Amino acid sequence: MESKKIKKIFVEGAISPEFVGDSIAKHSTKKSIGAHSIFLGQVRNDRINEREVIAINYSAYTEMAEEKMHEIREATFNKYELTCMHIYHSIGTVNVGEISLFVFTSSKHRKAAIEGCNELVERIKKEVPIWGKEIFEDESFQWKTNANKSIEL
Amino acid sequence: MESKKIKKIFVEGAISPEFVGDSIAKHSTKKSIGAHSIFLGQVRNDRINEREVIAINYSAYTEMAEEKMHEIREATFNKYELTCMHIYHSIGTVNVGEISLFVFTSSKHRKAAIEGCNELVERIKKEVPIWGKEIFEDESFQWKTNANKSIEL
Amino acid sequence: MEIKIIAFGQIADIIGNSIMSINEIKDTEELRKKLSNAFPQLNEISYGIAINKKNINKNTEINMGDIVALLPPFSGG
Amino acid sequence: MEIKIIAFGQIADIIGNSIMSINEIKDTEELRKKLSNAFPQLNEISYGIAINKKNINKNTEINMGDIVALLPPFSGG
Repeated sequence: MESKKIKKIFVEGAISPEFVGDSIAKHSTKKSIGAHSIFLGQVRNDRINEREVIAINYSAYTEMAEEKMHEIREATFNKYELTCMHIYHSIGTVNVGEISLFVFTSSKHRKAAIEGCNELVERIKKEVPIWGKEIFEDESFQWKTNANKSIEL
Repeated sequence: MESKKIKKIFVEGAISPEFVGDSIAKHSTKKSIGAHSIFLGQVRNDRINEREVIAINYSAYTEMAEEKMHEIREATFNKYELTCMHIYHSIGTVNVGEISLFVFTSSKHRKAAIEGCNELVERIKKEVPIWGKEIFEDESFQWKTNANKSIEL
Repeated sequence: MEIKIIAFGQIADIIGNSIMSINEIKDTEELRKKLSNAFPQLNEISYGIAINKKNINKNTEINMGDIVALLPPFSGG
Repeated sequence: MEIKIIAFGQIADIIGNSIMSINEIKDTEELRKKLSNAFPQLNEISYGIAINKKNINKNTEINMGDIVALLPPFSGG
């Protein structure tokens, strides 16, 4: 159980695919694990009023986000039988096609990893004080809103 | 859409974490993707009657498995709005701590990727003719059964 | 008539090899009975049958040239 | 009494800097009113307030030394 210490979740810039691969590799020594579930958020080239998004700049209320994330981690460890849980979110600029969110759960049987991962993603998006500013090709920007998030789900 | 050609799903031996990382990296050019969902099955060191599993040897009815997998892929592409879908399963020996199943879906919004991935995992385990033989430390073995699968879920 | 039988998993262990030929079997029910007589251990296993890679859910005629597969419960993943 | 206000996202854009101090505010309702008068653009944004990193769901007293955060809708992930 890694649930007791407050873990850093923020990384500067994009999360690299190699980092994800390395994180997976570290679990080969944990031989009671039968299932891993991974969610990755990737920055999309949305078109908004004829302008194309080329990057998102993320900012956060870091101290509150880390406390909130700790609370979410604890609750998820208590609710699901998870062996491991790893969460990373970008701060700063992440270009289109790059990864900004990495949620990774592991468990003996698949149900816990899958459901735990899904719940973490939902709670992170809803409850953690992070903001994304969509940057357009002409250098104009707009703050992302949660408005179409509810439509997504 | 990659749904039209029959794709190979079997790889000899374990699926490496680097392979998973490389697969993720290939999606950075697909800029309409907003979410990736990944499931990995890892071989567990179960203890059965005092003997510890050290590896699983997978065999399959390859031709039927590939046809069935094609059918499952088509149905999943039709049911969910997926941009990409990649599925790999090991054949031969996979040691404890190594990965034997890799299911990877991508979509614009997260719901499709997450639900599509889950459904693929369930259908692969239930419908694709693959068999795992659990090898114990004393070189004895037993065929895995689905009996405790239903308890798992 | 000769049909080709392929067996997998624990059934291949019991039957001894993974490809065999059997003469004069009219349908899958008859095949199950003949196999059960020849290999009593099969009675302890609930297995499915596929003909030409398609799952069979009820008694089905077997024709010359068919490939009949004996499928113990799947355990991939 | 002086309280520390930190603003994020589009609210930081409107208020102009991300840390400011305000004198003599008794509770969060009064703070919302004062901010709304000073920055009419805020009326178009539904924002939450956290005091000392805890979300506030109803009108809450503000005490000296409190850190008050103005939180527009989250959009992480």
